[in-house]
Amino acid sequence: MMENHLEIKSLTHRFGGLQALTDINLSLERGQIVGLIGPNGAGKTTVFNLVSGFYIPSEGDILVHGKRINAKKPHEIAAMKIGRTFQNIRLWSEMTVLDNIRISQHYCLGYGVLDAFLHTKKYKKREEEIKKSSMELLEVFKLADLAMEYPKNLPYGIQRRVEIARALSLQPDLLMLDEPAAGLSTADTIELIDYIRWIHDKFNLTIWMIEHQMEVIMTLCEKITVIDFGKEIASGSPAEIKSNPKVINAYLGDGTI
Amino acid sequence: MQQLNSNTKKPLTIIIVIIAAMVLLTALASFGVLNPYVQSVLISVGINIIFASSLNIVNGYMGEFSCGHAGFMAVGAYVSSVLSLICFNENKFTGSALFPPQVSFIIFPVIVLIGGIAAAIMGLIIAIPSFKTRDDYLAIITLAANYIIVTAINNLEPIGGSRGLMGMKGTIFAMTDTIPIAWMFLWVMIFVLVCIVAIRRLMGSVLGKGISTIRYDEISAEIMSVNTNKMKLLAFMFSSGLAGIGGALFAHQLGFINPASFNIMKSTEGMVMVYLGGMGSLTGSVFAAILFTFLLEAMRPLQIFKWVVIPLLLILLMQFRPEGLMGNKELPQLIDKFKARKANKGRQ
Amino acid sequence: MLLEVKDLKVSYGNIEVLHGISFNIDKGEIVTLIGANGAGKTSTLASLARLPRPEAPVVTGGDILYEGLSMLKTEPHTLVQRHMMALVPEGRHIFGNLTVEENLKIATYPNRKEVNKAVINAETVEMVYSLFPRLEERRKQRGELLSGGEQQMLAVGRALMTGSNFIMLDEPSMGLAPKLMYEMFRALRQLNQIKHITILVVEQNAKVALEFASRGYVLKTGEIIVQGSSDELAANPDVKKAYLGG
Amino acid sequence: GGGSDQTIKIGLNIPLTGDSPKVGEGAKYASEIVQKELEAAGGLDVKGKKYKVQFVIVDNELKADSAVQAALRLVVQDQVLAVMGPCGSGRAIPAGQVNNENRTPMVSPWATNPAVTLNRPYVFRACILDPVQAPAAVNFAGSQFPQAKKTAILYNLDDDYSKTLAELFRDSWTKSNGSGSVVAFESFGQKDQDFSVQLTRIINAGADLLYLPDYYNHVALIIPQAKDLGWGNKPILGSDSWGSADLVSLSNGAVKGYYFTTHYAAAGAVGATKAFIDKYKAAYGYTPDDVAALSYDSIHIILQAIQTAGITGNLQTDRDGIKNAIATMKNFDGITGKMTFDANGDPEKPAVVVRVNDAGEFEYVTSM
Amino acid sequence: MLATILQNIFNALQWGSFYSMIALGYCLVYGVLRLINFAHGDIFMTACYIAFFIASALLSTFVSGGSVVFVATLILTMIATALVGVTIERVAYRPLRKKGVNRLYVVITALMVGFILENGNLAFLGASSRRFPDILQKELWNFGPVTLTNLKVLVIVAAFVVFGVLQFIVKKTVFGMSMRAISYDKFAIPLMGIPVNRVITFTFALGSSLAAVAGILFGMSYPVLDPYMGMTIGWKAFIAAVVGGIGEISGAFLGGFILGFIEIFIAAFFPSSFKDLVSFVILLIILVIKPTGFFGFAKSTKI
Ligand SMILES: Nc1ncnc2c1ncn2[C@@H]1O[C@H](COP(=O)(O)OP(=O)(O)OP(=O)(O)O)[C@@H](O)[C@H]1O
Ligand SMILES: Nc1ncnc2c1ncn2[C@@H]1O[C@H](COP(=O)(O)OP(=O)(O)OP(=O)(O)O)[C@@H](O)[C@H]1O
Ligand SMILES: [Mg+2]
Ligand SMILES: [Mg+2]
Repeated sequence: MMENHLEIKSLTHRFGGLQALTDINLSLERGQIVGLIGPNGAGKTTVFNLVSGFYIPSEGDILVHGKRINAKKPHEIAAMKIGRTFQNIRLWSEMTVLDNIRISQHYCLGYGVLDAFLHTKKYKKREEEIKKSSMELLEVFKLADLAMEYPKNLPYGIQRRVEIARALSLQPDLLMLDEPAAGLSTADTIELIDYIRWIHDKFNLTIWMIEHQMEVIMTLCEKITVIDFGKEIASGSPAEIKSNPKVINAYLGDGTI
Repeated sequence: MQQLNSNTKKPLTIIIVIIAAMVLLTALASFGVLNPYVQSVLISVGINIIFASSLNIVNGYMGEFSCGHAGFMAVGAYVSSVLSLICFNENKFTGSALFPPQVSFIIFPVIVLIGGIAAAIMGLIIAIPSFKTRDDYLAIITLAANYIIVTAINNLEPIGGSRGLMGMKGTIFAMTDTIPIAWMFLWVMIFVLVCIVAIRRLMGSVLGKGISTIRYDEISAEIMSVNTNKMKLLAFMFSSGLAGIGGALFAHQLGFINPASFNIMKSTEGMVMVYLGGMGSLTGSVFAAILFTFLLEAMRPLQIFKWVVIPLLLILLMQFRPEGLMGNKELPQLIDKFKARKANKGRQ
Repeated sequence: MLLEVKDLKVSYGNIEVLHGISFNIDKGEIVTLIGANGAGKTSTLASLARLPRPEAPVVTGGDILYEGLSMLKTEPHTLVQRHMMALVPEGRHIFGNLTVEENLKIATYPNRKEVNKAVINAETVEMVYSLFPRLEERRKQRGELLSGGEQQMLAVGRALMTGSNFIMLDEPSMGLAPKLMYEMFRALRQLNQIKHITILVVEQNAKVALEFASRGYVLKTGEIIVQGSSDELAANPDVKKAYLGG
Repeated sequence: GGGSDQTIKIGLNIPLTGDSPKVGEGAKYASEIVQKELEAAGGLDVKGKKYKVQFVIVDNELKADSAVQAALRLVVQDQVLAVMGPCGSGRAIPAGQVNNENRTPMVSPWATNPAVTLNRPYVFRACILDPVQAPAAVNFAGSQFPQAKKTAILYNLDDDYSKTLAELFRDSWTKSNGSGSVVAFESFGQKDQDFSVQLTRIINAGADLLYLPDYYNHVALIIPQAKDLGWGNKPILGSDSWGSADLVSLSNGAVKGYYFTTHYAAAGAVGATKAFIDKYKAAYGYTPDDVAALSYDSIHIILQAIQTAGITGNLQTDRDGIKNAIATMKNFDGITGKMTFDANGDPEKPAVVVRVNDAGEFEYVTSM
Repeated sequence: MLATILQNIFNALQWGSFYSMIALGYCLVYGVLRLINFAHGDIFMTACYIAFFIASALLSTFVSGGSVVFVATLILTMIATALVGVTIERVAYRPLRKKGVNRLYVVITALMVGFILENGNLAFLGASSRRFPDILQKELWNFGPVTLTNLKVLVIVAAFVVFGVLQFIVKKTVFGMSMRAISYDKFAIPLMGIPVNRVITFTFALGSSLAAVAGILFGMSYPVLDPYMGMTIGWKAFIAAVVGGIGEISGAFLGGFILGFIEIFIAAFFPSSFKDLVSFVILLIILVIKPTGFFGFAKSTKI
């Protein structure tokens, strides 16, 4: 059996009095594309936030490559090559696209404040490398000629793409996407599907995504977990999930207006 | 794309030009072509440049709202003053001077730097609350810090309390007695240059850009592996450190300091300069500092009305350039933009 | 004819984003506006709602007639106060520092002059809560702590509270779970049938939109390229290809 | 030749904005009175030659750094012969440094801190020093209120002048009444308006006398509050900073009957003093306070020095001349008393004690 | 000892009342625009002067003082000051808001407005401080060792009344809700049928008339007026507002009293020269322990 890239053991979380998550267990194998779905307010984003270190779990463990990361800070977890995007776009809207990409190199800068002041060899070398790799990434994402644009002036669809690119510039091996297709037109959504599969292969990533657009989830994911009211109600292959009555009545609905 | 290769090596000529200019100015000052009054105006321009551009690190680049910058200036001023009294003057701490006047122009910059370091340490004390606190709560912490520093000095008899501390000029005299040139003028120019280059380089680096991410979105900063706490420490210490250097120079320029010189009013002057110049624009702060200082000096004849007219002018200016003189752009960027627009015009 | 848009031109600064679009909506109709990202859907709604700058674009040409009268001069809040329209804006824009309850209450401002406002408000709140039970559970929670979808529900609920008889929704299904999305559209249709509320909905999810609406317009880079009944549009090959994915 | 050397420039380095603009105003008005006198006399007569006198006024905003700029501006830019001001020590100390470095005589009207003139041959002052005033106050209290053995002091922490006086008073009171006789030594901040705590303490400490070396605007608040909190009619003693026309009106008469040490007494003044007061009253509608009087004297000291030294036309020579003239001046007959300057450039003159009489005037009691 | 403590509790209540009333003014405007209206301290000062002139005029017509004159002065001053506040907003702040600039630029403009009010006053009304006329007959009440005056009691009562009124407006009325809502999302306000500018104008009117209430009572309690009197008390009141939890009415109210008590009791039990030092240290510690003040909550953005 393959090693577990990410493992969540009996995870429980409370916000003050509010029980947001109860006893969640799941695991991602290296290289999988896994889906996390559930009704609104079920606790999906909360799971992501716990994994990326914004909240400290009330109970339970989160293991990355078997290492416990509960108490770690977000930036430390990011440095463990875990990238993510947000439900609503959070780019640095007034810094250039290039900067947005570059800054994610912080965890492996390899030079200090003094180097920056004195423009030492080390500094120059690293800055060059960082810029080069960032530009390459932008090329790959067909964003190169927007490198000097400010995200706030870009159309929504492009902003989404920039955000994914930024997440990838961490050179992560686990990528968490929170509703990447939200607000994309059907055409763009279809494009996005191929796109996600493509990056998955190119950067051989483990991908974990939250999405309400079923065509995205069902076509991409090999495994899907469904939670409702903070509890897991089902998990399995798309086919199983589609036909699972629990899921249908809690989440999918009958598909008619 | 033009800015893409902005931080490639800047031609040697610029450096040479700058050095030449400094030498020339010093010469002019030393041989009395620039009279003491002009000199001292220029010196306070320099000190204000340091003051404003250092505040700009926290209030501009990092987007926090520090209202207590003068406090750090005070720390730098007092620490360096006490040192320079001990080193080169008859004083009540060690009695006679520690060093012979001949070494003064080697020790003096060290003294100034130590003043900066002391201020930086004070900045660290403010930075720690900033991990948890933000926005106006942080503003208040800095404000309170300013009050605390000033009132603390007020209560410190050994360094003069509200009566103030004097005699630092002795160090400057020690320098001029050894080599008769306008040392104060020269040192201010040097430190201004150092300060500007330091800020420019830090903020140009990926490391420094981490500071700006806090301004736009702290959460995604963390997600992109930026250690925001470290960035805050860096920003606050760097900023207050430079302010401390400014304070040290201020003290030696006046030859007398008292707590009242570093009260909230001083801090607000700093803020005015930063926002006048534009948040997060170094060149902006520099221009603003120059403009503001000259304005203050030029308006003296208005006597009482000075402080009615100046705010009015600034308010009007805000109406026309609501993002400050430079917005968050630097001069080169604006020039590029301008050229671009011209080009477009040409095409049409 | 409730609303008539004539050759509407709209721009941000000097970028024109709507190059003279015309369409109309009858009383009690459900109409949809579909189009790719950046087509100008939000801009259209924003200019219909007369939102002030800098948020919204400037109308540079054409006219918008509401029941035959131009409303280009009217201020947004007047429109809402007269129950002429309500908008569920893109990106929700709920009041994060107010509780769910307060968010709903604040939207009753237009009814403040009604004689039996207490009753009306009570009823509408009931309706909203029955529509989105989740909101009732979170009554006392601050808006900013709601989940994405909950916020979306709140935004819709708020628009209903204003008691307008013309509601515009900008991508209401965004971030909603499928089931909830269907329920919401069903509820909206009920409103439309019972209270004869006219609805203009902007949707990315063209499939659902066309299922929901009776007529539709297709917007492409600031121009209306196709229009017709939902079935016609659904049948139209270009639309199929571009917006229904196959 | 020509008009330029016909006019003499004298600089005024005074606070027109900032916390105590009244001080600057007094000084400014004094200079205007002198100006009028000179115009009446057709100019200043120096060795038989008439000169026009021009007062160059710069505002130092009550800030140390601004005072330095102002001093430089006057000395270097405006090329004045001599400078009057700054008033308070906080400004006079650094400005004095500048004037001394640039070898330009400066006379401060009422900077009372010794450091102002110390080792600065070019810097003089027209007022008595704190070390003179405080003991004077103590001695007076001893003679006037023999029953008062325990005193309380309430001073302004942010103000070097007030603080210095308070400490000197404390020391010399302890000297004459034994240790522990200062039962309360309280302070407040420049901007404070509520003194209830300090006063509550003072009253509970059972002091017989309250010493207030504070500015009149504080005094006007402190005394009524003290009465509200039950100070009763025990004596209160003040310092020269009380000496403002506004004191009585601001305190709504609450200060009547109290004594303070100062430089001159307006009420019942005679001769030149009276003449000045009348002119001032006529022009500005209120009795000049001691800053005005001292500024008037300071300017006249400079003018007289110019007359003695004469004008060569060479700026530095003239400045040196003025400095020497002031240093060697014997019994300058000022409206605030006769002055002769000691080695430091401080006048040897007595402190005057005045009483705020029921008419609200400051009437002469004695001089120590 | 007990006597001292009682007396000081009373002193603190009265002194705190002023901080509270001014802090509430800051809080209102802040709660709506997230604008630190640094001019507020000076609006307070202006109010004092307006009250001074009105009261003097009234007293010169109606011979003696008394509650009639007091009430008249109060109302007139509130109106006049409200006008001042609204004008400032119209002329200085609104244009910037329209351009949608970073709020800090507006804050700086507020600072500038403050300077203008202070020094304009100095320039046009002259350097002499003014004596505020005695409107009400002062009465001394002695409860054993503790002495109160009718004025001090009035001040304390006023503070509580003002608080009550504001609390109701902001928490219970729809208009009050919209005041809070604007600070979070100005964009959506018109969509609720609420005219943004009217709400803002109303807020400034309300805040300024608060300053007026504080101003009159202050003038009566500390009857020496000078152009800079509003500056420091303004800064301190702002600090108080933040310590309470800025934007929260109850926070500002409490904060004012906290500051009042800290200052008075520090001065009562430490050497009074440490008053500011120690009280600011305490405030700082409070903020470090409770980073969002007593009533405020962090704007915890849902991720
Ligand atoms: N910081 C918080 N404080 C209090 N409650 C919170 C907080 N964050 C989330 N919640 C609550 O926890 C529940 C789960 O929120 P979460 O954002 O995880 O839902 P979700 O599954 O992402 O829903 P959606 O699909 O709509 O985004 C919601 O009911 C929300 O109200
Ligand atoms: N504030 C703005 N300033 C300048 N241009 C803008 C602004 N907002 C939108 N635009 C541009 O106007 C065009 C239409 O934008 P709009 O938001 O109306 O499209 P949309 O159909 O709503 O797209 P989406 O489906 O992504 O919401 C786009 O090209 C966009 O880049
Ligand atoms: Mg979510
Ligand atoms: Mg849109």
